[in-house]
Amino acid sequence: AGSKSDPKSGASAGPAASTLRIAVSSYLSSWDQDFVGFDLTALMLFKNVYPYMIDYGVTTAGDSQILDTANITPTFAESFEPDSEQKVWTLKLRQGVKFASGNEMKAADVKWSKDRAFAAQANVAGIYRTIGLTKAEQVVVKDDYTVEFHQEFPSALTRQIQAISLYVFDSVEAKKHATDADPWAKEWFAKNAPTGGYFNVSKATQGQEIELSANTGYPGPDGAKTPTIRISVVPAAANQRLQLQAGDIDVALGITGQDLQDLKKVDGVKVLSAASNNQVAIQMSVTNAPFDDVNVRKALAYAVPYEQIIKNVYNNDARPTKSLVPLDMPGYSETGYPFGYDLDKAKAALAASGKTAVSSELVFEANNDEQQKIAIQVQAEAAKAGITLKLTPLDPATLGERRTKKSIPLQITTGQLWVNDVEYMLATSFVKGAALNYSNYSNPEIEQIYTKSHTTVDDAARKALWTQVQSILATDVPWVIICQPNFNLPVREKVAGWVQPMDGLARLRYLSASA
Amino acid sequence: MRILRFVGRRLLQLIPVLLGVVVLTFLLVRVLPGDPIRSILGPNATEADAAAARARFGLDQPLWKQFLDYLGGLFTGNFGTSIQSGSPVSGEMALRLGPTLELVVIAVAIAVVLAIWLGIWSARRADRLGDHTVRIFALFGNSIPEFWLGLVLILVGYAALGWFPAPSGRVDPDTNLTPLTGADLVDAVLTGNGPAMASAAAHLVLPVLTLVIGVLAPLLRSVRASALEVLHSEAYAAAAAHGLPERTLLRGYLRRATLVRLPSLAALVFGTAIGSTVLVEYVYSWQGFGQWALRGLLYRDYPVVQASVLIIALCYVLIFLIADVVHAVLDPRVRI
Amino acid sequence: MADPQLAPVVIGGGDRDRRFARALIYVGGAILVVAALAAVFAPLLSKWGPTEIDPAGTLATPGGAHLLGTDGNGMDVWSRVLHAARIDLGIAVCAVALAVVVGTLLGLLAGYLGGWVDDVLMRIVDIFQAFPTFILALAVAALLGDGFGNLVLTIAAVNAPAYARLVRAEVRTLREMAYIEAAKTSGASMFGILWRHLLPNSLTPVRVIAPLNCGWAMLTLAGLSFLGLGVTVPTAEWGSMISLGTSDVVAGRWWTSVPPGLALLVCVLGFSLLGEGLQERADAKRR
Amino acid sequence: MLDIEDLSVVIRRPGRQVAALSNVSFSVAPGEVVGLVGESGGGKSMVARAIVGMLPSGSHATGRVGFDGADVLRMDAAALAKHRGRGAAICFQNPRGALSPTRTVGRQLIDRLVTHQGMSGDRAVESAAELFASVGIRNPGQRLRAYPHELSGGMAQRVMISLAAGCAPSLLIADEPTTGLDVTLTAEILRQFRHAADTDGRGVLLISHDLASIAEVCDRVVVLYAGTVVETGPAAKVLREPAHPYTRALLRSVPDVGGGRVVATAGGMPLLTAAPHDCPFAPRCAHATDVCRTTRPETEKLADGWSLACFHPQEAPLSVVNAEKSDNAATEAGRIVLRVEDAHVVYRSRFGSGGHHALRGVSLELRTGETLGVVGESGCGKSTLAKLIMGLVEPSAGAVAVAGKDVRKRSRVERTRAQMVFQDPIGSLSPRRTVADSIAEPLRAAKVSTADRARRVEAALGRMELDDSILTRYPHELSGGQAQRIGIARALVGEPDLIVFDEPTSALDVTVQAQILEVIADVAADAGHGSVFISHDLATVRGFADRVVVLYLGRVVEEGPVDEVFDHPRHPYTRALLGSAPRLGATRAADVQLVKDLDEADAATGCALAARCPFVTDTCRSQEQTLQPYGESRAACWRVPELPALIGKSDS
Ligand SMILES: Nc1ncnc2c1ncn2[C@@H]1O[C@H](COP(=O)(O)OP(=O)(O)OP(=O)(O)O)[C@@H](O)[C@H]1O
Ligand SMILES: Nc1ncnc2c1ncn2[C@@H]1O[C@H](COP(=O)(O)OP(=O)(O)OP(=O)(O)O)[C@@H](O)[C@H]1O
Ligand SMILES: [Mg+2]
Ligand SMILES: [Mg+2]
Repeated sequence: AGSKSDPKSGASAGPAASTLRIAVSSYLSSWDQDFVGFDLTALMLFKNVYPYMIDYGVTTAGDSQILDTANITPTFAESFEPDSEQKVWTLKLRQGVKFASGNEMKAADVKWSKDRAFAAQANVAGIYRTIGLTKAEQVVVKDDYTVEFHQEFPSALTRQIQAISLYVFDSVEAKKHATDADPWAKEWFAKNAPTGGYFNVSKATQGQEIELSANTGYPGPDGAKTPTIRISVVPAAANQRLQLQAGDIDVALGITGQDLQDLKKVDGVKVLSAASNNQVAIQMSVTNAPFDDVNVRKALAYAVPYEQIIKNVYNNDARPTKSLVPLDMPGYSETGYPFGYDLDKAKAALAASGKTAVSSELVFEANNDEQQKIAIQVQAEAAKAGITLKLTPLDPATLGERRTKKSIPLQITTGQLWVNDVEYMLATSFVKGAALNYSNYSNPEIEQIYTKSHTTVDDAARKALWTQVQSILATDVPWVIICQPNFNLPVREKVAGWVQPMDGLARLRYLSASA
Repeated sequence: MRILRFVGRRLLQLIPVLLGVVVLTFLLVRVLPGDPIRSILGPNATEADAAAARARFGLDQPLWKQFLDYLGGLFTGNFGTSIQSGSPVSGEMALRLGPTLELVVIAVAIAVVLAIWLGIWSARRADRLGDHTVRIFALFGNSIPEFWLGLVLILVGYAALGWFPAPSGRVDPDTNLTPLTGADLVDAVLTGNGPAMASAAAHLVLPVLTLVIGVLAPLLRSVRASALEVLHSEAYAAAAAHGLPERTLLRGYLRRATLVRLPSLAALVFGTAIGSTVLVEYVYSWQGFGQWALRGLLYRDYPVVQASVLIIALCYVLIFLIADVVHAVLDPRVRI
Repeated sequence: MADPQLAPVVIGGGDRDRRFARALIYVGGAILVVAALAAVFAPLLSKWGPTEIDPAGTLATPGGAHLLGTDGNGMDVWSRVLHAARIDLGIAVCAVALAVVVGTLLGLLAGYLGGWVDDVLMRIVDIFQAFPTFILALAVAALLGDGFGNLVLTIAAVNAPAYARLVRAEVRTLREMAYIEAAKTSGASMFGILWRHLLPNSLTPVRVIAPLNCGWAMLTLAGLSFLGLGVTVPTAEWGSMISLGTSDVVAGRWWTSVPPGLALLVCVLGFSLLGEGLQERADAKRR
Repeated sequence: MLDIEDLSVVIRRPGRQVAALSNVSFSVAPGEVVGLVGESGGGKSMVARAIVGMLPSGSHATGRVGFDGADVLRMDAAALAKHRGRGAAICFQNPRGALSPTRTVGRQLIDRLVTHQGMSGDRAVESAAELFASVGIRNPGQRLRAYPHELSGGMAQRVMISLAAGCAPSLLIADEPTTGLDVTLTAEILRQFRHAADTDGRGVLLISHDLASIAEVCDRVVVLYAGTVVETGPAAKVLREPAHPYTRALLRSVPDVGGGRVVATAGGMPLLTAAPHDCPFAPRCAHATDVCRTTRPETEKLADGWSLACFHPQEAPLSVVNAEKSDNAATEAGRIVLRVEDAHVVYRSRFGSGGHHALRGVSLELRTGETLGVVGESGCGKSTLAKLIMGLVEPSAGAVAVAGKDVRKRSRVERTRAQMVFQDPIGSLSPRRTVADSIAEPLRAAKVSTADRARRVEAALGRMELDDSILTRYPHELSGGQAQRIGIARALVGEPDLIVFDEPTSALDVTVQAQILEVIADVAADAGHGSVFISHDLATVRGFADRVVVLYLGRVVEEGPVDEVFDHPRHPYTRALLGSAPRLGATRAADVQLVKDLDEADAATGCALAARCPFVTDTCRSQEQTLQPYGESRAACWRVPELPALIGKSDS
C-alpha cells in the first residue's frame, strides 16, 4: 500500500523525515485545561504542550514500552517530595525552563496557575479535594523555584493526583491579557495554546490541524525526539485507514475494531499492541428498577456472552476478566467470582427475583462503535434470558446530565483508571457519591475498607483488604465486567519509540521517525 | 432604484422570520435534554462547581433575562461565548463558515452552470439517446447517499488512482497559507500564494464533485423542462419561423427565457446543500460549519447552536432574496 | 407540376417523449413494487431474522449459510437488507404523506385567505424551511425519542414547507380562475370552494413532486442514520447499515455496505424515475 | 409565387390520427391578398405551417407546396433556413405569445433585420424605428425598448406585423391577426396588410375564422372545411353570392349590426382521421343528398377563378333574415330585479396607494323579462360591472341590489338568485368536477335534496338540448359549445331572478357561436328573470336585447332601447363602434373614426373620450359630460345635436 504514495508526490513532498503526522478523530474543544471536561484529544495534547511538573516514568512490559504509573518522576520539576508527615509537599522547579514568550518558569507561575485552578472550580479543584487541597492559600511560594503544597491530610495518592494536575501557565504573559472582567485571561487562553511543555504549538488551524514543534527552552532530560509533529483531524475512521495505508499519516489514533486486524497485514504499517488496563463493563444502577434487585443483576451477569463479545467485537484481542478489579492491578483476585455466560443460570437468577421478564434501556455513547457492538451482542443474549433491552445511544450532553442525575438503569462504560491502585478505584468508582459510581452503589463494608485503606501501607495487608473487596463486589454485582481489550495502535513502520500510555494520553516526546 | 426598494421591503420581511428562528432555537436548545455544563467539568465536579460554571455563562438567570441578553448581544454582533471552547462564537464561526461557503458556493455554481449547459443541450436533443443518457445519469447521481459517494470517490480518486491529495484538510499546511476569510482558495488568491492556490483547488475537487453529483439532477431537470417549454413555445416557433439563425435563437430566444425559473430552485438547492454539507464535511475531514454546528449540538453548546441555526437561516433567506432579484433581472415580466 | 406519386414527407419526432415517460414510470413503478413486495415478504425470503446473531462469527463471506454474508455484528446481511425496506420505505412514504397533508392544508389556507393569514402562515413556513434539517432531526429525536413515528415527524417537518409553498402558489393562481368565481356565484361556502374546487386542482404539481420527494426522504433518513440520528441499532435500516459498513468497504469486504447501498440507490432511483416520468408526462400534456 | 397543389397532411400519433389537410390547392400571387377562412380546426394554421416548412412532428405530407418554383416540403435545412422569413414570414395568431418575453421587441425586430436584410448597428435601429412607425406605433424609439408584456394587444399585433415585415418576405402570412382585438382596432390592423400588398408588392395570406371581417381587404378568398377547400373565389363574389352551403352557413352565423338574425347550423365540424370519401359537410347540410354522403365532390372551376367543391351549389343571394322581435316582453309587468345606483369600483393595487378606477358612477335598472345589453371596448369595465352585480367585487361607492336585496348583505342562498355565464366556457367549470356536479352547485347551496337536484339538473340539461350521458363527463372532455351550454344550464337550474352573460360567445367558433346565441336568445326571452348581456361586439347584442348601455372607461356614455341606439346612435363613441363593426352585404358607412388606441388615451378631467374624439372641443376637455335624453335614448355628449352636420362635413 505504501508504494501508492508515489504518484502524488506533489502532495507529500513537503514534510521531511523529521516530521511525524498523526491523525486524530476530533479537534480539541479548548486550549484551556482548567475549563475542559473529558475530551481525550484535548487531554492528550495538553500532556505534550503544558509543562507538567511530574509525570509517570517508563518501564518495559513484554516487548513494548509502557508508562509506569507506579513510578512518578519529576520532569519539569527538580523534585517533588513530602515532609515526614506526608502533609506538606515541596516542589522544586527546574531552572532555565522557558516559555515560548521567553519568560522563565518560576514559582510565581505555579502559584498563579494553582490560584487559577481553585478559582475555576472545575477539573483540578475537583480532584484536589481527594488529597485535601481546597483553598488557594494551601499553595505557598517559598522562593523563585520552590513551592509548598499544604494538604489537610496525608494521602497515598498525592503523587498520582499531582501528576495529572500540576501543569503551569506562563503567568507573566497571562497577566498581560487579563482584564477586570476576566482576571484569569480565560478568553485569551481559550484561543491561544499554552507554551512551555515538551512541545510548543507552532501553528493551529481551528478544527483542522495543529503543528507541534519541540520546545528548545526545555533544559531537562528526555526532550522531544521529533522536531515537528503534525496532528490533523480526520473524523472518518475509514479515511484515517486509507491515509495510513498510503503513507500520508504515520500514526492513526482513531482506528478501532476490525480495521486493526486488517492493518496488521498491510505492508508498511505495523500495529503496536500491548495489554492494557482498559476495562469494559456494564454498570447497573442499584437504585433504579429493575436492577435494584441483586438477582436481576446476577441474571444479566450470566446472560452476557463474554466469549462471543471478545470474538465478535475485539477479534479475540481482549482478555477475559473475572473480577471487578482490573487485571494487572495489584491485588487482582478471582476468588468468589462466579459469573460466566450461562443462560440457564441467568433464567434461574431471574426466577429467584420473582420475575419472569424484565426490561430496561441499555445506554451507551453515541458514535462509539465498540460500545454499540457490545450492546447489540448483549441485547441479543439477554433477550434469551428474559431481559429485554432497549438500546439507547446518548450524545455526550445527555449522557452527562443523566449520569449526574443517576437515572440510567444500565450503561456500558469503557475506561482505564489513571492510578493503578484499588484504593483509587474505590475512591473513584465504588464508594458512595464517587464520580464514576454510575451504579449508585454503596456498601457499608466497602466504605469501611476504603477508610481503613487510607492508613494501611503494608502491601500484604492491603492485598488482604482487596481480596475482601472483590468478594463483596462479586456478591453485590453492581457491574458486569465484560473484558479488558488490549491496546492497539496502527502506525507506519518507520515510527519508533512509542510508549504506551496507561492513561490513554500519548506522550509524543518519545516518538521518532526512522527515515 | 425599484430593485433597491424591493430589496428593502424583502429585508423587512426577513426580520420576523429571523426573529422567529432566534426564538425557536433559543427555546429548543433549552428544552432539549442534556446539560451543556457537565461536559466541561471534570467527573469530580460538585453541584457547587456546576453552579459556578452555570453562572459564568449566565445560565442561572431567568429565561427571559437570558433571552434579552442574547438578543441584545445579537444586535451588537455578539453571539456569546462557546461553552465548550470558552472563546467567542463569532470568531469560531467566521473560521468555520468560510470553508463551507466556499465548498457550497463552488459546488452549486458548478452544478448550475453544468445544469444549464447540459439541460439546454439535452432539451435540444430531446428524446434522443444523448438526452436520455444524461438524464438517467443525473438521476443516478441524485440517488446515491452523499457520504457513500464521497467514500467511493476517495477510494478511487485518492487511494486507487492517487490523483487527489489526502482527504484530511483543505490545503497543504506547507504552503503556509495565511487565513483571512477561512475560504482557502479565496485566501490563496487574495494573498497571491500560488502553491496554496493549487493545493486548495486540488483539495476542493472531490468534495465539490460529490456535492455537484448530488444536486445536479433537480437543476438539470428544471433547466431541461423550461428549455423544452421554450422550444415548444409559440415565441420560439415564431422566431424560428422567421428564419433566425441557430446562434441568435440560442442566445436571444432560448437561454434567457429558459433561465427565468432557475434562480429560486438554485436557491433551494443552495439552502439544502448548506444545511447538509455536514456529511460531506465529515467524509472529507473538511471541518467546516456543519461539523462545528453538529458538535455544538451534541454537546448542547447553546451559543454555538443558536448562532449556527441563525446563520444557516440567514444564508437561506438571503440566498432566496438574491434569487428573487436575479429572477427579476432575468424576467422582465416580474413586477417588483 | 404536382406529382402525386411523390413519396409523403414525414416529419420525425412524434410521441417518443411520451414513450420514454411511460418507460420511466413503468421502470420506476416496477422497482418500487418489487421493493414493497420484498418488504412485505421479507420474513419468508430470509432464513435469518434481521437482528439474529449468528454465533458462528462476524463478517462471514457471502455464500454458504448467508446469502450475502454477515455484518460486523454477525447478522445476516440479506435478511437485513430485505427487512430494512420496511423501515425505509415506510418512513419515506409516511413522512411524505404527512408533509403533503400538512403542507397542502397550510398552502390552501394561506393561498386562499391571503392577507395577514397568508403573511403569518408563510413566515412560519419560512422559519421551518430555514431551519437546518439535522438540527431539527436531533431536536425531535432528543425531545420525543428516536422511534419510527418521530423520524416520520422530522422528515415531514423538513418537507412540508415546500408543499405549502407549492400549493399556495397554485391556489393563488387558481383562485383567480373563472370556475372559482362561478362557484362563488353559485353560493358555494368557503369550505366548499377549498375542498371541492381548490384542493383537487391544486394537487396536480404535488402529485409529481411527491414521488421525487419520497426518494429524497430516504436519502435524508440515510444521512440522519449516518450521523447517528436515525433509527437505532440494531434495527435494520439501509443508511445505518451503510455507515456501519463503510470501513469494511475500504478493507474489501464489500458485502456489508454495498448491498444496502445498492438497495437504497435502486429504491431512490425508483422514486426518481417515477417522479421524472410523471413530470415528463405532465409537461408533455401542457405542451 | 405560392402555389399549393394537392397538399394533404395526416398527423400520426400513437392512438390518434388526424387528417388535418386533404388535397388542398390554391395559390397566391405577389401583390395579392388572399383570405383563408373556416372554422377552428379546419386546418388554416396547418396550411400556414406547411408554407414555412414547420409541420408538427408526426406529420405525413403529400402533394406540393410550391414557392417560387421550389417545393417547401422537400427543402433541405439550408434551403429552409433561407426560405423562412425571407421567403414567407408568419404573423402569429396570438401576438403576445409569439413575442419572446425576455427580449425587447426592438431587439427582436433588429434580429430579423440583421438576419434577412444584412443590416447592422445603427442602421438596423433606425430601420426598426421606421418600421414601427409605419405600422402605426407612436413613439417608436421608446417602444423599441419595451418588453412584450408591456404592450397592449393591438400594439403587440402591430409589433408582430413589423417583425414579419422586417424579414422582407415575398409572402406575408397573417394567422388570425385580429382575433381578440377590439372592433375599433380590427379595421386598422387589416388595413396594414392591404398596405403591405399594395405598396411592397408582397403576397399576403390572411387567415381568419370570420369571413365578414376580412372579406373587405381580400382579393380572393379560400374557404376551408375539415381540411378540404370547399370554395375559392374573388372576395366580393364569395361574400355576396356564396355557392357552397358551408360558406353560406358561415356567413349566416355572424351576427349583424344591421339587425340581421343569426341562423345557426346544427352540428359540429368532424375530426377526420383520413382524407374524406364523402362531402365532410354533408351531415350538417340542408341540401345534402345521398350522393353527398357517399362521394367526395370534385373541385369544379367556375367563372373567373371561382371554384367550388359541391354537388348542389346554391345560387340565390344570401338573404338577410330580419329579426321579428317578439316585443311581448312586457316592460311594465316585470318587477325590478337589479338596481345599480351610482356604483364606483376601484381596484386597489397591492402595495402603496392608488389603484385603478374601473367603474365611475354607473346606474342601471332591470326588470324581469327584460334583457339589457352592455357593450364597449375591452377594458371599459364590462366584466367589472358583471362582478359587481354578482357581488364578486365590492363597490367603493354606490349600491347594488339584486331582487331588492343589497348584494353585500346576502345569504348563501340569496347569492344564487343572480347567476352568471362566463366568457371562458371550459375555464368556468371546475376541472375535477363532473358536469352533473357543476350544474348542481347552485342547488346544493339552496339545500335542495339529492333526488330533486338530479331531476332539476336533467331538466336544465334538456332545455340545452344535451344528452344525459354528458353528466358524468369532465370539462376537458367537452367542446366549447357543450361547455357553454352547461354553463347556461348551471345559471338556469336554480331559477334565478337575474342572469348575467359576460361575453358568453367570444371564445367560441363562429358556427358554435350562432348556436349558443340562439340558446341565449331563448333563455333571455323568459319572463321569469332579467338578463344582462355583455359583449364587446355590438352585433351580438342587437339580436335579443331590449335596451343597451354603452360603456366607456367605466362610464355609461349612451343608453336606450336597442333599435334606437343602433339605428340612431348619438354619441360619437357609439358611432365609432358601430362604424367599425363589419357589415355583410353593405359597405361600411364611414362614420366616426377614433384617433388613438384606447390605452393611449388618458382620461384626465372632462369627457373621457376627449383624447380620441375627432370632434373634441375645449369644453369637452374641461367639462365632464352627463347623460342627457335625446329622443328615446340618453347620451353623455353635449355635441350630439351638432354631430350629424359635423359628420356630413368630414364626409365631404
Ligand atoms: N401539433 C399537432 N398535433 C396533432 N394534431 C394537430 C396539431 N396541430 C393541429 N392539429 C390538428 O390539425 C387540425 C387543423 O388544425 P389547425 O390548427 O390548422 O386549425 P385552424 O383552422 O388553424 O384552427 P384555429 O382556428 O383553432 O386556429 C385540427 O384538427 C387539429 O386538431
Ligand atoms: N383584479 C383587478 N385588479 C386591478 N385592475 C383590474 C382588475 N380587474 C380588472 N382590472 C382593470 O379594470 C379595467 C376594467 O376591466 P374589465 O375586466 O371590467 O374590462 P372588460 O370591459 O371586461 O374588458 P374585456 O373586454 O377585455 O373583458 C381594466 O383596465 C382592467 O385592467
Ligand atoms: Mg389556427
Ligand atoms: Mg371582460
